[in-house]
Amino acid sequence: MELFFEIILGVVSLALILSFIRFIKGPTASDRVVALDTMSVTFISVLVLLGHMFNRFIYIDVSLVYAVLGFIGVLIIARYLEGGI
Amino acid sequence: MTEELMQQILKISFYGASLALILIGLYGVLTKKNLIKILLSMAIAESGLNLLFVAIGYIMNGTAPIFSTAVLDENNQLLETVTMVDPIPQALVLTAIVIGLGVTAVGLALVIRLYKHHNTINIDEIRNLKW
Amino acid sequence: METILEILGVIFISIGAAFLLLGSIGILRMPDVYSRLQAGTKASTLGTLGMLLGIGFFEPAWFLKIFIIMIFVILSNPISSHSIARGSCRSGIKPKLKETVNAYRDAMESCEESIKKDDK
Amino acid sequence: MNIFTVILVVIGAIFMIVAAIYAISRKDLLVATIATSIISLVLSVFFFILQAPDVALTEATIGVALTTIIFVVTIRNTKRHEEEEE
Repeated sequence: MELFFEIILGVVSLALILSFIRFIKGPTASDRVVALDTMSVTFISVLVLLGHMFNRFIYIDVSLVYAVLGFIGVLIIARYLEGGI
Repeated sequence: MTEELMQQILKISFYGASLALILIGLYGVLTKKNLIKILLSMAIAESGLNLLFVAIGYIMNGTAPIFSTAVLDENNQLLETVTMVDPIPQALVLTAIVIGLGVTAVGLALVIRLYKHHNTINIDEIRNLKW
Repeated sequence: METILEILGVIFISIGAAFLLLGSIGILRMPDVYSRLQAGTKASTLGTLGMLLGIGFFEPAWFLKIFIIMIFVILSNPISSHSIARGSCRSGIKPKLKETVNAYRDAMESCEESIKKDDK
Repeated sequence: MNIFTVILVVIGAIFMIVAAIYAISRKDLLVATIATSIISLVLSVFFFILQAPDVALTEATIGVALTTIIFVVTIRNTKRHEEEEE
């Protein structure tokens, strides 16, 4: 069962690499914001997975804070692109 | 791959990343002309410094401090000891992150005032001390 | 009972990881911003939900907190995707493929017409 | 510590260095702000792996949300693009 979680961590790391390549390549700023959003959603599942592998209940608070606050940065950049704030 | 090799790779990654961040931030502070870029480089260098402090206090296969519970048998004898990482760098870094946010916020407020007065944020063109 | 929960957890975690990987492949391969947004936010939302549900099956004591995280992901991810799409539409990025319907522009035009009528 | 955690750490270190170089070298300040946000994102996971969840919590709140907000507000009030140097 340990091996299963390690392989899942490898697959998720591959997903992170692909999103980061889009962040480097992306022609406009919107593409980069989309890549940032995908990476921050992927990191939520990485944090919960690592919390299960370290076997500590208190560690998933970090991922809770990510889920609550992580999208505010994306939201504010999108409002800037729109011309608002 | 053995345990020792993995530990070596981990140490090289943490220390290498933190040193690279500090050096890149220092380069940006020294060579860039734009004030916002200078503050951004300061934020990057500060992130590297925080990572260096926490990585120094890390002990291999330790667990987080304060939360740990001791493992006792029925006669209240200690069965096994729990390795903890060093809590002092974590407390220092916790303060340093918040202070860093304050420094960045005050610097950016000054940048906005400078822009409204001089109509530029290039440090070569802002020469006089008069506001 | 435990084996059933573990099998369910393995199935859900595998689905979640597969959707995360497919979403990232889509974000790399799609031609323009709007289709990248489809791949990047919808697939990764489903992937994260599946993964969280699988971990919740593995550790039943954590299920309440994981459920709260799932609710926040469901609430916050479509908001950010909608606002990115609106921002890139208003900053003047055209879709690469030929567009057949643009409901946002039609709504804006009808809104402006109604404002003009009110002014008259 | 297992092999895939080591791979995640190595990938994260490469992400941080590349994003830092990218943030320094771009002329568009909004892109530089997004790159700084990615640096804090990876840094938070590093603090998590280094067994410091409280520091990771603070870094997630401050680095991802607040720093981005104050930089974007400043860019909004000044100029978005850095001038070319003669």
